[in-house]
Formats: sequence, C-alpha cells, structure tokens
Amino acid sequence: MSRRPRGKLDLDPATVKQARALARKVGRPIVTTAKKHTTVAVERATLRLAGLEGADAEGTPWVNRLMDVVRADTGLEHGVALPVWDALARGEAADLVTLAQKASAGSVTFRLPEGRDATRARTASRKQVGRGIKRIDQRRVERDRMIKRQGDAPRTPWIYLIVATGDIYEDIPQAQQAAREGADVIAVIRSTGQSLLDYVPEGATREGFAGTYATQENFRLMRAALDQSGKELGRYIRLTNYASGLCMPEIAALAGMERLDMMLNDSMYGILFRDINPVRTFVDQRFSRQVHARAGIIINTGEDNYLTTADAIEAAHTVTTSQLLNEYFAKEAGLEDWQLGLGHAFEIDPEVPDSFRMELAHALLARELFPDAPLKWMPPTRHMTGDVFRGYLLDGFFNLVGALTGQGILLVGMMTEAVVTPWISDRDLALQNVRYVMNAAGELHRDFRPEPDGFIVTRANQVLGESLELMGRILEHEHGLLDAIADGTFGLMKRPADAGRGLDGVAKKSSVYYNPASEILEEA
Amino acid sequence: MSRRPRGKLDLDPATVKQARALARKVGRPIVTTAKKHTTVAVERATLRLAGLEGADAEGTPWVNRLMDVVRADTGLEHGVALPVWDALARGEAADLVTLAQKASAGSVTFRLPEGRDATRARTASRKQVGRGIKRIDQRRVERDRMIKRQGDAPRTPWIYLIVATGDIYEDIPQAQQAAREGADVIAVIRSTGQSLLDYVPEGATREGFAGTYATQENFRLMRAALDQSGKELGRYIRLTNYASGLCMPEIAALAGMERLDMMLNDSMYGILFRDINPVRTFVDQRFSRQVHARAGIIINTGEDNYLTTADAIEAAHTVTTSQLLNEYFAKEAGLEDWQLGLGHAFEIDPEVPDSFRMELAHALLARELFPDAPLKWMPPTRHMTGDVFRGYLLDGFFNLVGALTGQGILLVGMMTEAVVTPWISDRDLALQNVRYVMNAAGELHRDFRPEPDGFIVTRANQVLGESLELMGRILEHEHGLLDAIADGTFGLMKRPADAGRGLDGVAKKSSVYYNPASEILEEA
Amino acid sequence: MSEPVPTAGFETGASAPSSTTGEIVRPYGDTTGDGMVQISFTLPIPHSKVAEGAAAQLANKMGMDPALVVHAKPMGPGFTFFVVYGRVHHLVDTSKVVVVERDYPLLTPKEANAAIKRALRRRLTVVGACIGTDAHTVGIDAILNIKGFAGEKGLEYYRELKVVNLGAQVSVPQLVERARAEKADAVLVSQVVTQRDAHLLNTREMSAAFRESYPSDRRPLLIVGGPRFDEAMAGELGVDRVFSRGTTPGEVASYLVHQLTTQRKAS
Amino acid sequence: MSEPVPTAGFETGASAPSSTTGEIVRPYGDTTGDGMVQISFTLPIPHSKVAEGAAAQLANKMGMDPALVVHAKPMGPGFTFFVVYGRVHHLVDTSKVVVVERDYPLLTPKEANAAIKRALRRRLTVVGACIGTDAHTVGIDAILNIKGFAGEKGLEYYRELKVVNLGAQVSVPQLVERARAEKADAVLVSQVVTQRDAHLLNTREMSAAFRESYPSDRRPLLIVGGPRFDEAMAGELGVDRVFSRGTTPGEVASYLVHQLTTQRKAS
Ligand code: B12
Ligand code: B12
Ligand SMILES: Cc1ncc(COP(=O)(O)O)c(C=O)c1O
Ligand SMILES: Cc1ncc(COP(=O)(O)O)c(C=O)c1O
Repeated sequence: MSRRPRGKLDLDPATVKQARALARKVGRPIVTTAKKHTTVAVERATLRLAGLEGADAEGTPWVNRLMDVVRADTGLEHGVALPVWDALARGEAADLVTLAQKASAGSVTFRLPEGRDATRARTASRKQVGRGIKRIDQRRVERDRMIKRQGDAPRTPWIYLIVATGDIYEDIPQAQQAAREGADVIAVIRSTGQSLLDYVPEGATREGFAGTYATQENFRLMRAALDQSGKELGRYIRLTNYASGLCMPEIAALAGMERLDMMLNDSMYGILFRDINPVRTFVDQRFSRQVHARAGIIINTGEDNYLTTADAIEAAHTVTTSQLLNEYFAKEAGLEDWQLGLGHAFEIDPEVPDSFRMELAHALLARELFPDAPLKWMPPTRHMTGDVFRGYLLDGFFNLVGALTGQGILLVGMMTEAVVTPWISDRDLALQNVRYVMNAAGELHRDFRPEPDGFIVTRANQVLGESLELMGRILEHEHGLLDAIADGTFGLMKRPADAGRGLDGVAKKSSVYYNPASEILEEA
Repeated sequence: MSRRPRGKLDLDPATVKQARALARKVGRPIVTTAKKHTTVAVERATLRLAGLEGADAEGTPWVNRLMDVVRADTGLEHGVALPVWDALARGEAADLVTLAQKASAGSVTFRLPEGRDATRARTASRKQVGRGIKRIDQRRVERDRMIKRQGDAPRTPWIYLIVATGDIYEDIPQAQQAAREGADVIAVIRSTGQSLLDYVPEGATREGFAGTYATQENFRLMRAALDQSGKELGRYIRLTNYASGLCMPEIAALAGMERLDMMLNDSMYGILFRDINPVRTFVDQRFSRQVHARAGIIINTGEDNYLTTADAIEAAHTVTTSQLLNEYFAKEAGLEDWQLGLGHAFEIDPEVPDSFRMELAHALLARELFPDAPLKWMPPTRHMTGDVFRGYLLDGFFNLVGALTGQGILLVGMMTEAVVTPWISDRDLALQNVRYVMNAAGELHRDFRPEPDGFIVTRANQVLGESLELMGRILEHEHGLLDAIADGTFGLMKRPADAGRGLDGVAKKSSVYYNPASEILEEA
Repeated sequence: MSEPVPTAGFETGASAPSSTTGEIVRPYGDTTGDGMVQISFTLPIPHSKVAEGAAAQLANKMGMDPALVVHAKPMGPGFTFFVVYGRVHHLVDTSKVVVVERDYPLLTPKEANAAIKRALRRRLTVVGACIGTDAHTVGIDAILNIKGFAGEKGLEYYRELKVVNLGAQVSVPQLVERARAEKADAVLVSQVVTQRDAHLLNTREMSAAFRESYPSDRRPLLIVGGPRFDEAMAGELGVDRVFSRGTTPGEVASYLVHQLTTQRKAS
Repeated sequence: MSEPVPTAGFETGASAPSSTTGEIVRPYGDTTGDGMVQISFTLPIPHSKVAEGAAAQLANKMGMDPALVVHAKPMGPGFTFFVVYGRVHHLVDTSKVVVVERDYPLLTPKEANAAIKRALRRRLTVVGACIGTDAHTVGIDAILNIKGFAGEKGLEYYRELKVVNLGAQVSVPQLVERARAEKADAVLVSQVVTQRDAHLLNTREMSAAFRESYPSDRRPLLIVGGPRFDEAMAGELGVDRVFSRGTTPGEVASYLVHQLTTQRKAS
C-alpha cells in the first residue's frame, strides 16, 4: 500500500523535527547570553520609546548624548532607565530632552537609585516607555485598518522593489512610481556605512551613497508618500528598511513607531558582513525582534548574503541552517510564523548544468520546511554581468522559480545588477518581467511535480541532510555557535566572539538592571 | 482499477484515429486532382533533373525558354518529356541546352511523338532524368556519410537560425558565425517576392530584400561554406531553404541535387499567403514532396503563419487540422515520419492570463499527436514589440516550452523581431538564450506533469475536438477542402479554386501524358 | 505594454511646432539631470583591449562621457558585441521638437458619412494595396477591413466609403491602372518591409507614377502607412500624408473626410 | 559568457598606443558599414508625440540618423522610457585608441618570489583594504587570499609577499597608519561602489593622504582596483596603477615585482 507523499519533496517529518531540535540546541545558549547582557543601542532604543527625539547642533542624537553621560556616571550594566528617571524624579529636568541637554552641558550627575527611589524610577520609566509601546500598538492597529480599507496586495508573492538614490526626495517619486507599476513592498536601501554608525542620523537626508540614510524623518516622509499611493491605487503599500548594524534596536523602535511593515533583520548578518561583535549583535537582535513582534512587522532574514561570497551549491546547507536558526531566534523573541520572511536566493552559476532545477530544489526545500512563513526570494546578483539582456532573462527564470515554489515575497531582480544601482527604467522593466511571468505562468505550479526520487527531490534531501550534519558539528564546538561563527562556518567569514565592532557597547547586566521596554515586551 | 495515462495529455486513441481518418477523407480528393494535373513548374523541374541548367543573356533560365516553346507547339497537357526527347532523337540538337537555345531562336518545332517515336522519347527521357534522380540519391548517401563522419547535432531540439541579409556573400559569414555559436540548422531566408516569380533566378545574388534569392549557385555556395563549418566544428550543419511559391518543384529538385537538408514546404501556404492558385499548389506540392522524400529532406510546414493573421487561441484548431492534412499529403507523397517538421508557434498574446500554460497545451498536443515527427517550434513574432528586453524574455519562455514539450526543431526567436531583420548580435544573444534555457532547464520536462484533468489537459483535448469538428465541416462542403479554402477557413484568407496566381500554368494531363521523373518517384 | 504613437521628426512637412511649452531636459537614470543612457552595438573587429577602447571611442563620439564598457562579447573571430552605459551631455529641447499633429477633427463613422454625403453627394472611393513585393497585409487590413483595429471599425464599415482592397504584392502599374478604373479619390498604400529602404523606394516609385499619369489637380490623395515610417517625410516621399505605427481607422477616415470634403471640395 | 578585459580610454597615463595597425570601422548590424546601433534611455517628461520627438532629437544629437523610436513606454505621469534603433555616422579609428598595455612581464609565483629575493633580500609587504564605506571585499580578496581568482592563487600564496588584508570599510587614516606600521611597500585599495563617483572621491582622498604623510621617495606604491575604474586614470587619481574588472592575482604580483624590484630597487 503506497502512502501519499508529503508535499512535493516528500520530506521525512522525523528529519524535519530533528532539524528544529538541533536548531533549538544550537540557539538556546545564545539566547541565554543575550538575556544576560545589554547594549548601548538597547538602552538608547528604550529612551526613544520613551519619546526622546532630536539631536544637538552637530547632529548627535539626544539619546546618544544622554546615554553617554549616564554611562560615564553609572555605567551601562544597570540600564539607562533607573538613573534617568531617578534624575527626572529628582527634578533635574522637566522632560527627557531638557535632561539630555543639561546632561551634555555637564550640569546633571546621574546616580543609581536604590530602594524607594529605584521603585519610583522604575514605575515612572515604565509608564513613559509604555506610551512608546502603546504608540507601536496603535500603529499596528492602524495598519490593519488601512489594509482593510485600502485593500491588500492582490496576490502572493508580494512584489518587493528597492529604491536607492541616496536622496529621500528622489526616492519618493521613484517609490511612488514603482508602486504604481505594481510593487507591493518598497524597500528604501540604506546608505553604505550607516550600519557602522553608532547613532541614528536625524532629519530628512539627501546625501547617501548607494542608498538613503535610515532616519525617523525619512521613515515618516516615505510612509506618508506610500500611504498616499496606497489610497490612489487602492492597495496598501508596505514599507521596508533595515534593522541591522550598530543601531538595530533603535531602528526597530523607530520602525514600529512610524509604521514600517517589514524590516531586514538577520541573526548573523551584522556579525558576518559588517564585523560587528557577535554578542552585541545577538543582544540587539533579540530586543529588536521583540519590538518587531509587538509591531506586527515582518522580518526579512539575510541568507541570500552568504551566497554572494560562498558558492550557492556548496553553501546551500548553510542557508538552510541559518533559516532554522533565524526561525528559532525569531520565535523565541515572540515573532509568529507569518512574520518570518526567511531569505534565500537564486545564485547558482547559470552555467552549471541543470542549474534551474537545482534552484527549484533549494527553493522548494525552504518552502516545505517553513510552510507557514512568507519566504523572501532574492534574485541573482553574483552571476549577473554587464550583458543586460542575459540579465533580464535570468531574472525571468528567477521569477518563475518564485511562482513554481510559492514564495511569499519576491525581491525583484534588476537587469543592471552588475552595473549601477537601479535606474527608474530598470525597475519598470523588472516589474514588467514579473508581471509577465506571474500572469502567464503563475499557475504552472499545478503542473510541476518533481519526479519521484528524481534530481530535485534528491538534491533537496541532500541539502537538508548536510544542514543536520552542520548543526551537529556546531554543537561539537566548545562554545557552540559562537565558535562556529569564529571559524568561518557561515559565508566563509571568521568572526571571533571577543572581537568586532561595537563590543565596547556591550555590558553584562547587573543584578539591579532594569529595562521597562524589555519588561513590557517580555510580558506579551 | 486505474489505467496508466497515455502520454502527459492522456489523449483518447480512438479520437486520434478518427482525426487521421478525417484528414484522409479530406485530403484524398485533392490527391486525386493533383494526380490528374501537371504544371509548368513540374515540367521545368523535370528538365532540371535531366540536367538543363543556365539562363539566357537576360537571365531567363533555359528551362523556361524551352518549356515555353514546347508549350506553344504541343501544349502543356502531354508533359515536356515526349516532345523534347523526341526532338533530341530527331537530331534537332546534341543536348538540352543547345535545344533550348535553338528553340528560343525559333529554329526548332516540337511535336507530340507517337508509337515507336513516343517509346523512344520515353526511354531516352527516363534515362536522362534518371541521372538527376541518381544525383539526388548520391547526395543523400553523401549526407549520411558526412553526418557519420562529422557528427550530428548534439541534441534535440535542433537549433534553427535564419540569415536574411539579402546578399549571399554577407549571408555566408553570418551563417558560419551562427554555426560556430551553436546553430544546427541554417535557413537562408528568401527575398520577398521570389515566390511570385515563375522562374528560378540564376547565379550568385547580392540584391534581395529581407532575404536572398534561392538559386542553384547560392545553394552551392552556402552548402560548401557550411560543409566547411561542419568540418571545423565537428558536426554536420544542416541547410534549409524554401520549396514554395510558383517554382516549388524546381526548387525541390535543386535542393535535392545540391544537398539541402530541410525545406519549407507547406500544403497550403502558397494558396493562403501568396494567392497562388490552389490546384497549381497541390500539384506542385505533391511532386516536390516526392522529390523531398527521395532526397531524404525534412520538410517544414507553415502552420505558424496562420497565427500571424488569426488569433492563436481561436485558431489553434486550424493549426492542428493543417498539421493532420500536411501529414496525410506528406505520407501520400512518400515522406516518412522523421521527415515531417510539422510547424506550430508560440503566438498567444502574452497578456492573456495563463498564456504560458496554454502554449504548453498546444505544443504538447502537437507532440503527442505526432510522436515520431520532428516538430518545428516557431517563436513569437506577432506580439513582439520594440521593447527588445521584453522580447528577449518572451523568447526565453518560448525556448522553455520547446524544452518542456520535446520539440524537434527550434526556430530561434530574435529580440528585434518587431524592428529589423536580425542583426549578427541578435543571433548571438538569441543563441545564448537558447543555451541558457536548455542547459539550465532542459531536463525540467521530467518534473512537468500536467495536472490530471487540469487546464492543460482540458485545453489540449478541446483543441483536438475543435479540429475534428472543423474537418467534419470541411467534408460537408460540396468540393470539400477546396471550398473550405475558398471561404476563409484557414488564416482568414479566402482563396477560390479558380483564381489565384499561376493558374494558367496548370493543365489537365492528356491520356498520353508522360513524365519520367514522376514515374521514377512513384516507383519508390 | 503600451504601444506608443508614431515617431516624430524635425523635418518640415505637414508639421506643427510642439504645443506644450518647451523644456530643456536630459536623460534620467536615477537622479534628475544625470544624463544616463544605455547603448549596444557590434564592431567588426576581434575582441581585445583595443576593441574595447574602440567601443569607448564610439560612445564618446556619441557624446557619452564617461562611457563604461560594461560588456564585451567576442562573436567569432571577427566581431565583438558591446554594451555601454554612461552619461550623455546633450540637452534635449522639447520646444525644438516638431511633430506632425493631427490638424483635422476626429469624426465618428456617423459624422464622417454625413460629411461626405453633404459635401460630395456621392460615395468616396479608396483603393488600398501593399505594393512592391511586400506581402504584409495585416496593417492595411487593419485600416480597411470591417474588423478594424484597436476597437475601431475599418473603412469598409463606413457606408459612404467604397473600399477596394487589392491585397499584397501589387505592382505600381497595376495600382495606377486600378485607381484610374475605380476613379479613386484616395489611394492607400502600405509598406512594412524596410530593409535596404524598400519602403521609401517603393513609395517614391508609386508617387512618381501617379504624378505622371494624372494631371496634378486630379491626382487622388496619396496616403502611405507602415510601422517604420517617419510621419514628417510626406513631402520628401511625394505623398499627401504618412501614417505610422498605432494608426487607427478612425484617424484615417477623418483625415480623408477632412482633405476630400474641405480642401478639395471645389475640384 | 566571457567577461572581457578592462576598458581602455583615450587619456594619457600609463598608456601606450595600440600596437595593432589602425583600422577605420563602423558599427555592424547586418551588413558591412551599416552603422547600426541600439540605445535606450528615459526622459523625465510624460509620454506624447512631443516626447517621442524629443527622444528622436536626442538620438540625432548622438549622431543617429535615421533614428527609429521603436518603443516608448510611459512610466507614470512624469517619465517615458524609449528604445531607439538607427544608424550612426561616426567612424571608429582603432589607430587612435590608446590602451593601458601590460608593460611588465607576467611572472609565475616561483619567478616572482625569486625576483623579490634576488632584488630585495627581504619579503615585500603589501597592505590591502576596501576604504570608505565600501564593504565589497570579494574583489580584493580575489587578489589577496590564497584562494585567488580565475584559477590563479592570490598574493598570500607567494612566499616572498607578506599580505596584510584589512578587510572592509577601512578609513583612510586607519589605512595610512597601518601602512606605516607595517612598512608597506605597496598599498592595494579596492573600490566597488561608484554611485556619485564614490570610488573616485575615496581614491583621491587616499592618495592625497599618502602624499601628505610620506616623503615622495618613500611613499609605498599605490594601487587601486575595482570593476568600474578606467585604467587610464592613474595619473588623475594620484595612484601608480589602476586595475579594472577581470584582473588576476598574477597580473598584480607581476606588476608589483616589476615596479618594486626594477624601478625602485635603488631607493
Ligand atoms: C505578420 C508578419 C508576417 C506575416 C504576414 C501575414 C500578412 N498577411 O500580413 C508573414 C508570416 C506572411 C510574414 C512574412 C514575411 N515577413 Co513578416 N512579419 C510579420 C510580423 C510578425 C507582424 C506584422 C504585423 O502584422 N503587424 C501588425 C499590424 C497591425 O501592424 P502594422 O503593419 O504596423 O500596421 C499598423 C500601422 O503601421 C499602420 N499602417 C500600416 N500600413 C498602413 C497603410 C496605411 C495606408 C495606413 C493609413 C496605415 C498603415 O496601421 C496599422 C494599424 O495601426 C512582423 C514583426 C512584428 N512583430 O512587427 C514581421 C516583419 C514585418 N516581417 C519581416 C520580414 C522580413 C518578412 C519576410 C520578408 C521574411 C522572409 N523573407 O520570408 C516574409 C515575406 C513577406 C513579404 N514578402 O513581404 C520583417 C521586416 C523587416 C524590415 N523592417 O524590413 C519583420 C519586421 C520581422 C523581422 N524582424 O524580420 N510576416
Ligand atoms: C557581492 C555583492 C555584495 C555583497 C558583498 C559581500 C562582500 N563581502 O564583498 C553584499 C551582499 C554584502 C553587498 C552589499 C551591498 N552592495 Co553589493 N554587490 C555585490 C555584487 C553582487 C557582486 C560583487 C562581487 O563580488 N564581484 C566579484 C568580484 C570578484 O569582482 P570585482 O569586485 O569586480 O573584483 C575584480 C576586479 O574589479 C579587480 N579588483 C577589485 N578590487 C581590486 C583591488 C585591487 C587592488 C586590484 C588590483 C584589483 C581589484 O579584481 C577582482 C578580480 O578580477 C555586485 C553586483 C555584481 N554582480 O557585480 C553588487 C554591487 C557591487 N553592490 C552594490 C551596492 C549598492 C551594495 C549596497 C551598498 C546596497 C545597500 N545599500 O545595501 C550594499 C552595501 C555594501 C557596502 N557598504 O559597500 C552595487 C554598486 C553600485 C555602484 N556601481 O555604485 C552593485 C553593483 C549592485 C547594484 N547594481 O546595485 N553587495
Ligand atoms: C539582513 C540584512 N541586513 C542588512 C543589510 C544591509 O546592511 P548594511 O546597511 O550594513 O549595508 C542587508 C543587505 O542586503 C541584509 O541582507
Ligand atoms: C511554409 C512556408 N513557405 C514559404 C515561406 C516564405 O514564403 P515567401 O518566399 O513567399 O515569402 C514561409 C514563410 O515563413 C513559409 O512558412
């Protein structure tokens, strides 16, 4: 008696279960570490949730000024809330901005309150930060309402397009034009280098390289523009930015407060590709994901990046492994399945025989391993060349894999990938490509049945097997994942736990550490 | 108990059988008519097989000059052989060229020989024409030998590329370059208007519009060039031209003698698209197909053309019907399955939802209806626009249908289809497109299983059903197919049997009609 | 996938200066004024550093600077294909653009019929054909056949128009003869094949033949159409009007009515 | 899909005139001398006849005549995308092409090591980095890491080379400091992001900083590389050599050896 195959790949449920168990085993010590530490960015995010905005004359945000003084006076390890709201309670200033100003002028000294003073500071801070969280909650309700009113994207995959002019005022018309042409999600690419800034720039910006700075004001401007487009077009246009780099938690908070809808947020990207300290990253990560969970924001993970430095066939299992880890960390932080835009990419050398079927195998594996996640499918970049015609074709076949394997979010590929940041016409042509494929072959998945025990099924199972093995090997390391990251397991990058940027912004929490934001977020 | 589905479409064998029976019923009266008639072109072809080459000072071929005088003296209805070889036997000239020269100078009068004179003329003509047929046989053996020696195309579909500069000396390097880049078959597109010439031009030609004249010398030059390429590349390069228009039988004879490998040769193209008289066409057709059968030439039929004037969805069943008729006529003329390059095309409006699956349905229907024929799959032309990027993508999806449905001959689409006759770079890019699709997704057919009773299967069966109906309706006409052609059934063109070009070159055979070529060819 | 209206040129002819106020613009890649453009072409030389330099030289001559040769593909021993991206420094002055604007009112079939009836008191005869060896009838059929084009009925649908469609591959003498026999008010000619300027040569041959065999005041209106014509070339080609890609039957009918009932009414 | 050798330019610099004999050629569409070229671009104006005329005007200014606007696609209210085909009348003179030819012998790693040992009697130190905010390390890693590129081992593989790879997003002051500390013989900088000419700005900043903090005769050899550099720009950028797309480690090693053992041996 033959049993019905499970999905198109017929994955063994026991193996899948084992994969998740291994990911949990690998991830749990990291969560433990994350819980024991705080960072300057987490504390500054807390201040932002409490409503502290703006910057000094040189553009240094008040949250940074205030944080620096607090840290100098009382250290980072107790958190910012107790000293700050103690100072406010002591009448040092009427509000946070004034306090920050005075502090940077050197006219306030902070202390770590104790006993009733501590309780008072705790209560006050919780109340004030609570308002920020409430604002996030309201923004989430607002989103749901607008989607109901304006309508949602007409189908999956959602069409995800980037704008990257470096100037918010050029980005806006380009984004609106992209929406008009069919984009469901607009990502405003960030200027190179912002991830290494230990502060979030302020105001509307017009000078970025290959992307526009992520600032609260830029978020607001683009959000308003896309709300207008949504109204015009009768469908809600989602907005995406990056919660990564040294300010990940702050940007997550700003995103929640300005109703962004999706955020790039990977558990290891900053470590591997920006040489940010691993502990710093995991702490910031967890906090930012808690914020995203609360805000109803969909995260996009960055597995595609591995395949720009490592070979897409050899490293396929590192993608799967990273997806499993991202899933574990995300769920631990409170995110739900529908919020997991796990990444993967069409990056196999197109000269490899059967490359298209191999892409199908990988994409289908992700689909069947994470059946309820809105997977994010990333286009070819590495093997794109100056031959824009060939590039346009390759993007078409990328789109076809997206359609055949039910991807949730389709990052639209650009024929000029190897040449320039996208021109307005590149986007238009790219959308036309997507439209053709979806319209003409969107239902082809009905006729797509991987040959039983054939190339696709075999390959998918092989990759899953290699991923299990890899997690086994990670667990053999003395310090598990941190050691594995240190020895170049992912994306061929070696990142030791005691090096990297932003390490000096990390502290082990003291016994009296208090953070109202974390408290509220953990309660959920 | 479930039975194994037949092919991917599960076509009903009884319906398929009925389709062929209907085609036979429709076609048989046409064959009867064809057998009863001859044409000036058939007779000139006979002279060519007998070795009469060359032209007078104004470029009128000797076969035309001779034929005209014979016709003036004895009429067309007895054929050219008896009067001509009678004149030779009577010592009017030592050979055919001299005879033709003298005839055009008015110094020979022809008569219809009788009795022993007739027998003598018959025998002599059969001997001389037999040499031409033998040359064709030798050419066929030579082809087989060269394929064995040089190697054959490395896979199906064969890559079929056109050159169309209008100048044989520009065509040659372009053809050789195309072969180098991977073409298996080179088609030298013919100048516009040649099909309406009632003679075959002579010599090497450099002045054609959108194509190069088909001449014996051009055939020779290109054949030699491609033989050289085949040697260089280690695979035999096939050469194609057109056996259609008013000189179809002559061109077929020249193709056989110059070792062309494939010829465009449709049963109705000349009628519908060149307004050539239907009877003229069917007579010329049958003779030329007998020559092709003998020469081991693969014919390419022209069903794609219907879809340039009629809608590819509405008219899909006319394509199937024409394929069935072409098959019937071809087999009747002695062609074997492997010689039937039945045509069909990717011409559905790409804006139509599910257009790609619909193309798959049509292509698969042809594939399963004619499992042993090397189907010729033609690229999009009608819905190509000046957007060359979009065109390049569309050609990629056309290639994919070719790969998924096992087509035998792939006519490579050009991104500049709507703009210019192909540039050298268009061909190069187009081949790169084919190579990508075949290399990356050539085996995808293994994973392609049309959903049982789904869109593809339903559509294919619907088209087959409509084709049966159409043949039913044709049979209801008093004069069957000829009436159907007259009232616009195919390609929306109305072509009555008693009109059209070349009608005055048709005659009903007399009781003493004799044609040695037909006699030899029918014996096979 | 919108198919656009016909190309405009700068030559004179039945042309009117642009009605919109002029503007100086540059090509737009991803920022206002960046001037970015893409080009591709083949040079008949083998691939080498020199060939790439030659490609950059051509781009420079076209006004590109900087010119980035982003792709170079050898095609056999003697050719190389290039893709070049870069900035051009030319300014486009839209006030200098001269287009053939529609200088007649668009009529419905009903209005057109009424106007003919009123002005001529007889049906208007048009003879159409693809001349030379051109066999592309889809375009002229789109204009003439009842079925029409882009949702508009063709000229056969107009009660007051008599349409004689001669089809494909009609020789110029045949066309002239038939036009005379039918007493054609207008002759509509289609030309699709443009290789070696076939469309221009054939059109000139045709207009010369009509000029020769008609006194100039009795010559039928000569209209030529096809996807690669420049609408501003009517004068050069010796015809009264040129229609290019995307033409609809209604435009042609309206033009005919305008010309034959307004301008030529007297003759 | 061959990826070609770097673009050549016409400026001076470490350039040599083309060695092949010159030739006058034109672009080739489907016949010798036809001059055919394809271009595409966007104009920041709404689609209209005037816009198409404007597109033809630009093409004319680029030297195209005739220029066929074969595609025009409105992109929202303010932009139109065009594809234009046509003939350009420019001649390409290959004898005028100046390319940066390799003016040093290509050495195997063994030969390179031997030459260094012989000439310097010590290991040669190179410091590499992506400067500015550029985080694209694949290119510099291809040159420096053992793994190498296109089948050639990277500089780390050379016994007589000491390689210090600082990785991505290194600031210019950091780079200068480290170069001094390491007593670098050569500094290798990669720049991939070119938007707003970031690569040129960063390179100039870098070369200026080195000129400032070193006496001119002790300055390390400055080499910059990246896919969109013009190899002829070394002079302008204040560096000793520019490498572009497709560079292999062997070329870089050979150049280093040539420069540091031949030219500078004395210093
Ligand atoms: C359909 C088609 C065919 C069909 C034609 C069927 C038929 N009965 O017409 C068939 C298959 C027979 C065919 C054959 C050939 N074709 Co053809 N064909 C095409 C195709 C795919 C579409 C043309 C079409 O129907 N367009 C749709 C109509 C509605 O558009 P249109 O013609 O532009 O007409 C509009 C306007 O221009 C205008 N208009 C046109 N005429 C007129 C006239 C008047 C008076 C007015 C007012 C307006 C007007 O109004 C129309 C409606 O808006 C094009 C490629 C393409 N996608 O464009 C190639 C194309 C036109 N063909 C081409 C060629 C070369 C050939 C052949 C010569 C190839 C060969 N050597 O075998 C043959 C021979 C034909 C011949 N002797 O002329 C080339 C021409 C290249 C060039 N620029 O010189 C093209 C561009 C393809 C290519 N890239 O090679 N073809
Ligand atoms: C891989 C990649 C990434 C990876 C980089 C990983 C890494 N560790 O390097 C990731 C995903 C991180 C990334 C991120 C971004 N990228 Co990126 N990326 C690419 C991609 C796909 C391939 C580049 C590559 O690796 N090429 C392969 C190497 C071997 O080639 P190469 O760099 O040309 O190097 C060769 C030669 O140039 C030369 N060479 C290079 N350097 C040197 C130095 C010396 C001394 C010498 C001698 C020779 C030499 O030798 C090498 C071997 O031949 C390109 C697109 C493409 N297909 O080209 C975009 C591309 C370079 N990226 C781009 C952008 C904009 C970004 C982002 C800024 C986007 C954003 N805002 O988020 C980010 C941020 C990066 C930053 N801060 O710089 C743009 C740059 C546009 C431009 N021209 O300005 C590109 C072109 C994509 C695009 N069209 O938008 N990217
Ligand atoms: C997950 C993730 N985070 C962040 C980024 C961008 O990082 P940065 O802003 O550091 O360039 C990327 C780039 O694609 C990414 O994939
Ligand atoms: C079957 C067939 N015959 C002939 C031709 C060419 O005909 P002509 O030479 O009349 O243009 C075609 C055109 O594609 C064709 O399909």
